[in-house]
Amino acid sequence: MNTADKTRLLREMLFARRFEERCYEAYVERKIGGFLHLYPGQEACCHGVLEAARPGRDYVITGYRDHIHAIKCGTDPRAVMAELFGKESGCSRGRGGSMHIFDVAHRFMGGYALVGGPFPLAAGMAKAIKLKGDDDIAICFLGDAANNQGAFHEALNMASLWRLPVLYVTENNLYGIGTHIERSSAVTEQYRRAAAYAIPAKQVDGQDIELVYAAAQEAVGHVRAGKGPYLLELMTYRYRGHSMSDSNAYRSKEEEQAWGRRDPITILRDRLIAAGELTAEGYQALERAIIEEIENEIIPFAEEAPQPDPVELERYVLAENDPWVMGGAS
Amino acid sequence: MNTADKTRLLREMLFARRFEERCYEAYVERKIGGFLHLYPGQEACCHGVLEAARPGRDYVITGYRDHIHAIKCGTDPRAVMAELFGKESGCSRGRGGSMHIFDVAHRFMGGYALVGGPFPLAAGMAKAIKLKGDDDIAICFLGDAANNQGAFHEALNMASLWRLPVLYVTENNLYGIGTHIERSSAVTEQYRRAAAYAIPAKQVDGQDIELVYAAAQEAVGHVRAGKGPYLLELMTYRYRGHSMSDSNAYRSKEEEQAWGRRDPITILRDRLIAAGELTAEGYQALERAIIEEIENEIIPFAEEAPQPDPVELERYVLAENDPWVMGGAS
Amino acid sequence: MAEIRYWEAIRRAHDEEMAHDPLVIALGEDIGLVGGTYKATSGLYDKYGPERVIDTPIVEGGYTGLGIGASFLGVRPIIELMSVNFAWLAMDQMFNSAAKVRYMSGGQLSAPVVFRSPGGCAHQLGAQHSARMEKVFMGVAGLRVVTPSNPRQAYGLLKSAVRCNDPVFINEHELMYNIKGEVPDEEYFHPLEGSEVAREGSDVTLFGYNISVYWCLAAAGKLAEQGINAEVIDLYALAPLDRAGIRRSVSRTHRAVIVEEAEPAVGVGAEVMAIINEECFFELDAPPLRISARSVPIPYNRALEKAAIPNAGDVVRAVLNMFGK
Amino acid sequence: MAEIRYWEAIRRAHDEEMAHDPLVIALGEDIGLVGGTYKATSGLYDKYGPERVIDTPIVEGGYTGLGIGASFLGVRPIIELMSVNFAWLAMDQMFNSAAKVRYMSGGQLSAPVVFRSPGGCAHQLGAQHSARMEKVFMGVAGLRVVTPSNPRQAYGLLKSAVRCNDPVFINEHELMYNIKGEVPDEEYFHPLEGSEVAREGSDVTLFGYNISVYWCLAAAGKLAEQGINAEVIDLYALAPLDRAGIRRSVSRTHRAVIVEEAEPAVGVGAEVMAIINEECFFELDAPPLRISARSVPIPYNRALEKAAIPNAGDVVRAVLNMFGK
Ligand SMILES: Cc1ncc(C[n+]2csc(CCOP(=O)(O)OP(=O)(O)O)c2C)c(N)n1
Ligand SMILES: Cc1ncc(C[n+]2csc(CCOP(=O)(O)OP(=O)(O)O)c2C)c(N)n1
Ligand SMILES: [Mg+2]
Ligand SMILES: [Mg+2]
Repeated sequence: MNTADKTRLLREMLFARRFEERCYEAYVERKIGGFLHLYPGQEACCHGVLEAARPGRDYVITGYRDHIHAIKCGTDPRAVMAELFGKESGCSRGRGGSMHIFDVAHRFMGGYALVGGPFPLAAGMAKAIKLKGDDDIAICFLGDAANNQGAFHEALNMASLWRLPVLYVTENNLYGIGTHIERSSAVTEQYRRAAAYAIPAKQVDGQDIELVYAAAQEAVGHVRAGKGPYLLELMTYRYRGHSMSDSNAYRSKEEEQAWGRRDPITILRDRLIAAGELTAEGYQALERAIIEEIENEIIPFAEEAPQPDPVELERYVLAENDPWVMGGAS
Repeated sequence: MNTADKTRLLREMLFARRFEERCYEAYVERKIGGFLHLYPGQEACCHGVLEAARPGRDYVITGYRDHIHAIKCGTDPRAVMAELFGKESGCSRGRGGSMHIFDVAHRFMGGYALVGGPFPLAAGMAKAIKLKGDDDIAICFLGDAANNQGAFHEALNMASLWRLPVLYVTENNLYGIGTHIERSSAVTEQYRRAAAYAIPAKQVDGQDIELVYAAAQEAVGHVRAGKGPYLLELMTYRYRGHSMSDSNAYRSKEEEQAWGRRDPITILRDRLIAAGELTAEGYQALERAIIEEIENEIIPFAEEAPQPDPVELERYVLAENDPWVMGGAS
Repeated sequence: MAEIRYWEAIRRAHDEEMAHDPLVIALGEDIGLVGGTYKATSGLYDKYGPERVIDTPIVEGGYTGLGIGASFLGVRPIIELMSVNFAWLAMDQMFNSAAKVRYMSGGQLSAPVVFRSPGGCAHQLGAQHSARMEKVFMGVAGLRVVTPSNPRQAYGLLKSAVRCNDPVFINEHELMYNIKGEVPDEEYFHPLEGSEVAREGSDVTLFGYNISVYWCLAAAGKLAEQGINAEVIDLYALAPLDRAGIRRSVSRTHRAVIVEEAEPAVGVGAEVMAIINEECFFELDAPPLRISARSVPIPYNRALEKAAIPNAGDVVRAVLNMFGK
Repeated sequence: MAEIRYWEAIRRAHDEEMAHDPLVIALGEDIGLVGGTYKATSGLYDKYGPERVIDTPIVEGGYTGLGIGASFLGVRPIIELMSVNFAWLAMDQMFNSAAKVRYMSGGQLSAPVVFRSPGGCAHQLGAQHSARMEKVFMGVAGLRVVTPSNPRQAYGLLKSAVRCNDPVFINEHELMYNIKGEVPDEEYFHPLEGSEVAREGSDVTLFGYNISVYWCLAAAGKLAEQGINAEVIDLYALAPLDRAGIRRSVSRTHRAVIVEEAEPAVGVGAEVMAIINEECFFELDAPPLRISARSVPIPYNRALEKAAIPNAGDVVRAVLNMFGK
């Protein structure tokens, strides 16, 4: 990774942070409804992994904490915000909401709300890639607690058995809502579970994007080379509650502070400053530019975007004008 | 295990073999209907494990291949045969059939037809034992292919997390119907999967009842001592098809013959004869007595037992005269 | 008689039943240490300890099966599914194990387990968090299904469900946990079968259950202004449905409208219509109607979401139309 | 026009579609090397290889999800669930992923996947292997449900289902794979919507689907002897149901009986009765009836099992009774 890449990644992560914080505000202002799961603290996971892949070309799928993954794949942040505002210009036409960001043009194959659901879907995407003979890969980002679902076991076994080109990334932020991993998983180090499927795996510090990137390069390389799946466990932390209604009462202040000191953005920023590749002023300017973009372009776009037409309530339930419904064109 | 025990176990296994072969005939004669899964070849698994436990007192649960497990727990073989004949005197009153043998008095908690279903049920029975403070254990026998189900993963994780007194026994006969384990499981040695849940595990030759017994003693001891679950993998083979409609076309003659030479009954018999603890004539007499018991007592009992009364078709759907349905006795 | 909230009523029932029988346990995701998403188990972890108030991993099939297995030995688990949408993952165990075990064991074994879970369409939770699944639970023999519309029912139904020897599914609603209502101060067990007359009337029967009872009551108020005296029947028991109660009311009013939050296909509305056809067809002065949701996955957008779900206005319009007004 | 068996018809459809499009694949338990429990995929493993005819581990949730994920990229998987009883384990993926993805992605993504599975009560398979689950699949928006009653439909419906861009559930029957019937020699695509008149008549409409079509036809034969001319409608499309076809027939015959192999609660019978009430209530000369299974888990004992499931005699008796005979 050269300096330009690092600076760009710092900008992307900072953008992600500000974007999510702005979502928080918009939720409080009741511009956003439903469940809202934010990403602050985990930015190095998404950005480090996808930097090592081909965002926009490799297929990415994840859970409900999905805004940033979509944006990193290339989705216009305005379309994400418009989606959160429930607008027709939203990337899922206002039908999906925060938990269901989709952007198939950028091969962001969606956020799914049921914990564990994407495990087999990702294996299936990998199966399709293999059938088509492409050199793309499928990447599935999910949380630590999701790994307890039977779907994990079933999907990883099939992925290994059939050598499917899929990278599973566990963003281990230590909690599933309010339940600490030690209270839900008999083996807390998730990467150890991969041995049950003969899948190579590694645990990495998820707060240091350079470490994430290096590990992801190896993992992506393995998968793209046709050697089958890989499991990457990234140790991370979410700075906010699980979703908007969560007070984090189950976490100690000490724990939060310790992880606060390991902020992925601060780590990269300080490293760049220490290396003389960035100045404090440069960083502030970066932040200002981001805030301006959000306030002047993204929020107004989402605000002004049209509502879906109620007449279209029943559109998209089934295919439109599919000739095979009536037995073919004939 | 002393000589008397070994001789008794030989008798039990031989009884199991003859009982199952007689079921086969009865099925051909159309006395038995539905799906029928037989146990020949695997006798040392059930008998070796339960010999190390307290059959009739420890809780046992299994899949559809369940006749012999029930009998070893103490169920009257006549009641099992009557069940297969669909009779009211059957252990499940003719409602269950081959896949659903139940005998709660002997703590045989049932055969279940959905592959994997008993994994969490067994953990739950263990949870109940723990709550009650008893020193019983729960034992769950299932096949190798069942271990791919998500239920395996979910149940073993909870059992380990909560240190539940449950012994999981994988009867690894290498096949799930016609699919060889190498085509369905990325890691064929099933005991290796237990590490993903920090559960101790061992793989043992399932054709040698003395080895099974020794391993089971250790496993049962571990579980009964309150140290949590254990996974025992027994390498075995079924001599018949998966169920009655199966031609075994997917298995090679060589493979079948090799395993035929490792017949658990022959192994124990020859060992007893070699040690001078049994004669060939003694063995033949044993076999004759068993056949006589089956023909003179078990089959006639099942034949003559009454059919369920059609008037009772809707009995047992819900509890009878449960006062709480109407809000209490009051 | 104190006024308490729906969630408090459920909490009270848990608490009393756990105090009454040491084999009553509660399990589910985040129900212990943090007290449950809707507070229905708050405080119980401290009171009864982690062996009886159990935070489970996120494995709906697994812990449902575990609870059922425990119930085989006489434990009485109250299993919370955080949202009914996740119940698809647990249905194999709910139906194939809990609902069938009594029958297939010839009456030897039973699964006295309670499943409780909020269904319904809340606020913009989207397609995967807005299922209304009562109809799925009603279709399988061996499982009782109830759905409380107020704190008194929520309290009394859970109490009876815990004691009853059958598995019981209690269908709650995400939007109803904060509803207030009177609950008897003394211990109270609500019948698991039957129905309640929520409002007496003579001109038309509005059948509701759970949240739609409120839509029916609101509609009845409006209709009264137009001179139509509607009866509202609260079908708090969905399986078995109260055939006698349905017949009794329709035989008096001669008109029936069933109001359901779910899509129409093979739902409660269809079943009640079928029962009316079977029980009192010749009493009808007009075709029975059902008012249902639109047949769409629930959209996130608030206006679309609202348009997908029926409301009191829809009921009023349908009844006026039925009376040619 | 050759007479072939139901399973052969399904096999032929697989074969033709796999030959036509390299992205059509088949997956399920034991469908490859051993050719499928009911031979519906026999020979295809050798012909198309293990990458396209895939023997899966016994993980219904997993391989269903995998097939759906593959379909997101344009692959067209035909997923066999060995028995519909196992579908409970796959429903989260079938409903939450396949049926909803088009809607919640605002039309961007779809899941052109086919699920096929035998349901029904066969011979003494017991409580956990005798489910009739069509009603469960019919209740969720976004999924099409069809149920072939003969080889022609089995062939043509699978062909259309593979090509259609919606997820389709094909409900087969364990007892019907050996039924013989004519199938066009040339390629044929059966509509996924609509219904068929299996027998014309004027006095009463008998609605059947899948196996119950045969009970209706047998009953119609007996009724003809008694001077009652019954029409039999084959509701091969269960979701969406053919409202127009139902209305058309009942408006001519003025009487309706729905015959279903499943328990009555929230089932096809209820839904068709509701549709009749909605579409042509005033055309009715008698209350519509449903003939359903008894509400029990299916018992193993042969006599009890038979008593639990309706038959042609039940239909005849009900119709005679309807005509006061
Ligand atoms: C099947 C299912 N069960 C439960 C939930 C409720 N739920 C939503 S997120 C969550 C915690 C998931 O934790 P983890 O997988 O670690 O991801 P994180 O939220 O920490 O990113 C739970 C229990 C759900 N959405 N789906
Ligand atoms: C959930 C489920 N899926 C599929 C089946 C069909 N089926 C019955 S037995 C079996 C094979 C199981 O193999 P294994 O677990 O190894 O046990 P074995 O029969 O070898 O004893 C299958 C696929 C089933 N009964 N339940
Ligand atoms: Mg987490
Ligand atoms: Mg096996």
